[in-house]
Amino acid sequence: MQRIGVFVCWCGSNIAGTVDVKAVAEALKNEPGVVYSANYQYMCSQAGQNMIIEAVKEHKLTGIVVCSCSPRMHEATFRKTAEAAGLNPYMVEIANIREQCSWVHKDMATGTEKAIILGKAAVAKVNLNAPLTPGESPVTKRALVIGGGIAGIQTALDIAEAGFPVDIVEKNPTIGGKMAQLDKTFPTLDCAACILTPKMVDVAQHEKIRIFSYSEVEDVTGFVGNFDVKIKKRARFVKEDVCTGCGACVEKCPMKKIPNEFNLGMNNRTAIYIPFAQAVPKVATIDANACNMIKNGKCGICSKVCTAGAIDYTQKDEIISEKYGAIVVATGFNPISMDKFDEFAYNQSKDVITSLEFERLTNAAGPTAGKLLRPSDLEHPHTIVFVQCVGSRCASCAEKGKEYCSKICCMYTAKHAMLTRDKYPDTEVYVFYIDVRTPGKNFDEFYRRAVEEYGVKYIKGMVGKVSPEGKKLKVQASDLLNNKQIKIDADLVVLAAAIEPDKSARPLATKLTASMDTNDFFTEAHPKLRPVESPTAGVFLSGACQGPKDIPETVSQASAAAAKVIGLLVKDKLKGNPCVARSNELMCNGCSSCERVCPYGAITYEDKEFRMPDRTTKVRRIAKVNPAVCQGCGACTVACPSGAMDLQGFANNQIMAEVDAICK
Amino acid sequence: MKFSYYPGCTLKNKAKDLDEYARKSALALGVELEEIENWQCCGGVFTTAKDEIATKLSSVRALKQAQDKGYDLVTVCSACHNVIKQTNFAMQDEEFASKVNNYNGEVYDGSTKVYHYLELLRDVIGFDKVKEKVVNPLKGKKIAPYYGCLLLRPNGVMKMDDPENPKIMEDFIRAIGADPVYYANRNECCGGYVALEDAEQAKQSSNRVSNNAVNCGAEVIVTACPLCKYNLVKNGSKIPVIYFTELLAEALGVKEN
Amino acid sequence: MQKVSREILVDKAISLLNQGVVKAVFGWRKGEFDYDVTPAVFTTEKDIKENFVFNGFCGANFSKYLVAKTVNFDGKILVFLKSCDTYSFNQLLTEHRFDREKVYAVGIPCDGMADISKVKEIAGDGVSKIDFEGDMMKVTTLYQDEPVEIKLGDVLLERCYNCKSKKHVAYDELIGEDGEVLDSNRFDEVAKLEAMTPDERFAFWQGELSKCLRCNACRDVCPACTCEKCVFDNPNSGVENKAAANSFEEKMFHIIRAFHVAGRCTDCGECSRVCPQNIPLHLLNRKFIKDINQFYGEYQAGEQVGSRAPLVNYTTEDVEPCDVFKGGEENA
Amino acid sequence: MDNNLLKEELIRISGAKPVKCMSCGKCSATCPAYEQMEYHPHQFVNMIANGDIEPLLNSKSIYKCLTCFACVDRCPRGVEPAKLVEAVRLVSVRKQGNNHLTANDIPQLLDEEIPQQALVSAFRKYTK
Amino acid sequence: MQVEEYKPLIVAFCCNWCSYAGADLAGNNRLNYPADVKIIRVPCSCRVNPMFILRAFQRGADGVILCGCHPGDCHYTSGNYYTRRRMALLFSMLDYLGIERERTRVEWVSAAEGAKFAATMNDFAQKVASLGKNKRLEDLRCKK
Repeated sequence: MQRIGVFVCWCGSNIAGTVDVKAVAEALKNEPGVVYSANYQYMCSQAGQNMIIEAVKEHKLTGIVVCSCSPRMHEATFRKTAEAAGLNPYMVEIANIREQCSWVHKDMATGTEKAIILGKAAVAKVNLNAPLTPGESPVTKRALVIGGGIAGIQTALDIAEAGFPVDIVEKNPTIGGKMAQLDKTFPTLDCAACILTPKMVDVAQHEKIRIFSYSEVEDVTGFVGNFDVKIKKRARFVKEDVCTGCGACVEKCPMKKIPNEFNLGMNNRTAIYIPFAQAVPKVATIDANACNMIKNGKCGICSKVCTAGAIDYTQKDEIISEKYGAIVVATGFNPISMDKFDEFAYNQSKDVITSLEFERLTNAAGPTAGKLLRPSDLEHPHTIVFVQCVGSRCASCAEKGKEYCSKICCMYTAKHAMLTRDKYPDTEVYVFYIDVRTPGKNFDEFYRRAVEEYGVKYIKGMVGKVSPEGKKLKVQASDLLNNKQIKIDADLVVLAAAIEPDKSARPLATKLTASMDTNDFFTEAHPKLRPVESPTAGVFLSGACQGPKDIPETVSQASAAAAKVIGLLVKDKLKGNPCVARSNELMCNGCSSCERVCPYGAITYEDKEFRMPDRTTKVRRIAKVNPAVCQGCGACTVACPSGAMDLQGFANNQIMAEVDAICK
Repeated sequence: MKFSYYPGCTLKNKAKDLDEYARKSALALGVELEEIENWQCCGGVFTTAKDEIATKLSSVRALKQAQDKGYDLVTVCSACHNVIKQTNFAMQDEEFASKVNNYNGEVYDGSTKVYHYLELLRDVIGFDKVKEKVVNPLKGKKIAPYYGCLLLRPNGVMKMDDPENPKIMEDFIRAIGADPVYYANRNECCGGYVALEDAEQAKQSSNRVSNNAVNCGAEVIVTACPLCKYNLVKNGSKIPVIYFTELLAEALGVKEN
Repeated sequence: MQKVSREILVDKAISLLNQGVVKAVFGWRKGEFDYDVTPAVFTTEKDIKENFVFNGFCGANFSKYLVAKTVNFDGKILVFLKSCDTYSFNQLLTEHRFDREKVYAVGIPCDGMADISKVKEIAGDGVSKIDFEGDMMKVTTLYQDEPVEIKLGDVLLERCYNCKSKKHVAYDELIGEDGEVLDSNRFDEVAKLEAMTPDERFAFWQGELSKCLRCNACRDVCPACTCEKCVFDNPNSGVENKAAANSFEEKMFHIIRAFHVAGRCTDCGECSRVCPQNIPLHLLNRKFIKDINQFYGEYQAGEQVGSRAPLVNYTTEDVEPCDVFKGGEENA
Repeated sequence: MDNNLLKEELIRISGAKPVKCMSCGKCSATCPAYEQMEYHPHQFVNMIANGDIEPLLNSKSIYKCLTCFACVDRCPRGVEPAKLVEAVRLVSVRKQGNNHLTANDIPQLLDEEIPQQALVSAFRKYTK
Repeated sequence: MQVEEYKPLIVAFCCNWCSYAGADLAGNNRLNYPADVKIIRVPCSCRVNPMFILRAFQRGADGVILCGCHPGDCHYTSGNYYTRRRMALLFSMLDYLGIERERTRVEWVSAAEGAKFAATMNDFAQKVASLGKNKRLEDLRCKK
């Protein structure tokens, strides 16, 4: 028989406001096995934990039930407490009387009654708990960073600096990501290239970093410390180690009318191309869909002009298998499609552009060499209208756009408006805003400068319709402060398109079994306390894949993720989860049902000799679980017809005891 | 191919052309339109009020009749189409439908498929097929399609096309051999029934549309709505405004017979 | 199809035994009456000649016996398998329940086996002797002067009327020619139940299952129930229970029993054959088979060795649990 | 009627959701009848949300809305302002003697070309 | 005599990674649902043995709901796909035995769907309450 201590937490008024904690402690005192019961304001505090430790010693407790917040919050805390008190940490069960009781029920009587039942279920379970010892597994001391934007670059550099090898997988031909496309950065107006490209070079030159550009993650198996990853290196038809990046091929390529992705299609590139001058790796890539040689076998000019002999039209996609201890997701963002917002005429006029396109228009390396010219006729625009919140902050019932605030638009629009007025004082610049959101260091000051020093006209209101007519864009908008509908003949309209996670994130999350929210942003292990970890152990989050972020925030989070990865990789061994499946060999039929449902291949079979009661021996096929590989899902336990397979920590009799306690 | 057909009051009176050319063209395209028996006026506009059922009964009866006959329902007039389609959508709400059904004494559940004539051309016949049947392609004619508000909105119900950048009429114009003129205000309101008591308001709205079309190089405006046509013409459109069915009939060579 | 007779089987058994191919023979041993034949192992020619029987009451499925008998047996065992038995035979092989090397399987043709209770319904009580002549049986009873003549086809076991296959899917040797997979109507009764209202279904099953004695015969005979330790005998399983006590007890027992064999049950019908209360237990198993066929595509357990049972398999497009009732309604 | 009751009535009739409004003003930005309206679509939403409904009931603005649904389709919050305007109008015209248009008004409003559609629509919108 | 309002007893099995987290999120957002719902945490929906469900009914539960990650999003890759098959067959069987369909349900609730969790529980509790006491599966011997 266990000697169980019950500890009921008030969580200040969070629990005690709706649950009579004293009554709960009192009621649970009479449950079988319970020898001690107490309540306290904050069980998770040092004082609360000490109280548990004291009680364990004083009452010789063998099991602990904490009635408190969700086990997802403090189960680990109380397990450590138990360990400190000399108990096996797995002799602790949590009754979730906050998230699943006090916070969702209104009156005291109901809350208390339910809390008691949840407590009883936990007591019933602890009665059947057994000490568990986690197995250990070695850690592969190499990290994988998926995505080579500023987030991935920073994470990779930080991990590599700590001495661990890092591989970056980038789906584009070059690393650099969105930041490489930007002109200046707010609020200090550094040139993005000036601060990014040195980092890109650092990455390229770092002996601990390998870059797999033009590559994608194909498959991920394994678990924290021991991931097996297959990386698909797409054929770029250029030998990376031979190409010198001289650009002779690009110059001579006859296929010159391919929309240039780097400039968002505002100009053209050739079929063989280097995305931009500072690309890393600086190697050419052949766009197989555009290359005449690859499609029809006719051309081959690039091969002729390449003095290094780097062109290889027969190159095939290559699969690289590598082991990693940790994986960092840094897949970033994209502006959303403007198709559902054509009241702004994005699809009807070349002179309605997104803010990212505006970045390229003002970038010295962009399609207009940095001169602000409107795309339709390359004339200088005199009246520019910026529209904020296009597709952001949309209610789900409006069935278009995103519900969240994209966070970066207010600041980059202020930057665009300011820079335009600075460079071209003859332009009129209007910004239509709903709210201006500038919570950041020097952010509001920056926005005010745009208004006060640069004369940008901020108008509170939204644009309702943009009608291209002749050379003008007729903008109809509301000015809420003056209660007027205003009409502006603009030359250029810039839409602050909402941002969304990259489309590759969803399939990647499935491969990683990492969870995502409804917007396809990766979910953190805890929104406040574990913001750079995914709930899947060993998978970390860096940058905008977790939520909209500006550059300073992205870089901080990238470094934070790196710190977490380093903390993992310095360990030689990892303690596993002891809640794994175990087969009772006496009951096992050897039928293979469990093996077939195991997603990890953790189950194997062996022939074992059994001594029978009549002193004969009998050889039977029985299942064996590899505890280092088993992740503890429990699929096998249900597939097993005889019940030989059970899950430690969530055993059949434990769950049934909980059922019984609830249904009493 | 046979369909139930709801012409509507204006098509029996001031907009006989719209109806006549629709029928002739349908015949030429091998589609039989069977007029709903004893149809009643749709009321011109859909009453959005959730507590009104009387204003929606005539549409429900037409929809129910089509369902009983086993046909999909075709409309031409933008207003009728809007009212019938919105009513049909409202009938998919069980609570609302039960009130209406109690009143009408027969059960209808909003499941009749409603096509606008343009949708019939696009989705059932196919613009490719229309193109094959064209005998007088209207070559070089610069035509501005005018959707107005009724065909496209509310988009969640009408689901005809992209409400902000539609192309069904443009494709139609291409199918009959002419050149569509893109202009942004093709989905803005002409002023509608307000014309009756506030001519100035209607004028402003109409001019906003027709001027935009003219400035974008149009020679003629086509519409599916008698009231749109009335407002644009009445308020001094600088170019002619005609029904899309007339152009179709002309292109198919059935205008005069 | 060549008719099989006791003589053919005895000759086959003796010759294999004498050749040393097998060291033992599974067969049917004579009982008190002609109809209560018992599965038995024969190891001598003499025993076979004297006690081996084969008649219209040899319905038992030998597959399951192989699990226990082959384990410590040195040498091969001869087993006679009807077509329906071969499916169970394969299913057990799929689950690694016995060593195929230790078995010599001889497929035998079958036109269906008789149900003694149906015979007694016609001939009356006190059956003392049954003589088979081709398709006919002459039944002598204590209370009637003349033997009653009954056509075998009129008194078949229920499962034989809905025989799913005359094809043998596993054998080392076949007596006679092989048959075909049949187009049976075995799901008709399930569909009939599905078409009832929930209240009618509840009443039907309550009526049937409340007759259960918890004798465990259905489990003991079932070739899919070969667990080393059955959950119903395991005090730690939470469902251990030896006796019937309450109507739910049977329902729980029978749902779990049927679920445990779902996807593995070959529909051999032994459960219903042995039920002393004549509960149509096969209708539970067949419901699972019907659902599996409908939701996940046709699957016949035991058709192929090594096939993946539906419950340890999946597709990403599987039907949602909330949609499973729709099938039933369509049939209704 | 009590303003709160009136507000609930308007929300019930319209099925619209003024509480979802984030005051971006896009409804008014897109409204073709803006110039003719004393109270503009965003004000309808805001005033109804605040229970300030009397001025709306007495304003000519309720007869200026064209029910063109531009505000409904373009609202990023799914508020459906046009339905609110219609609800206010209905609350007004449903009152005894409060029809905005009567049969007697019609002859002087007619011209040769005006389609029936305009008449029935106006009656639908303006009278009960 | 005062008639007590009938309160159904509902057991909810929630997978640790999605649905249990979704239930926590419902709590974080203070979204109400009936206290009749009692949650049992399991690592994955595929840990739920049909025996547990029958056990709950036997002991007097009026409804049992199983919540897991959306198909394709299982933390263990494929656990919920097995759940889907097992429960499809089990529920169909219970229906076949004349047990009310609304007493059992499988719902996919992600960690982000706190609102869906609360809405699901409200709806399920209401449906189960409208069926009344579970008489067809309860084993009266299990009651004191």
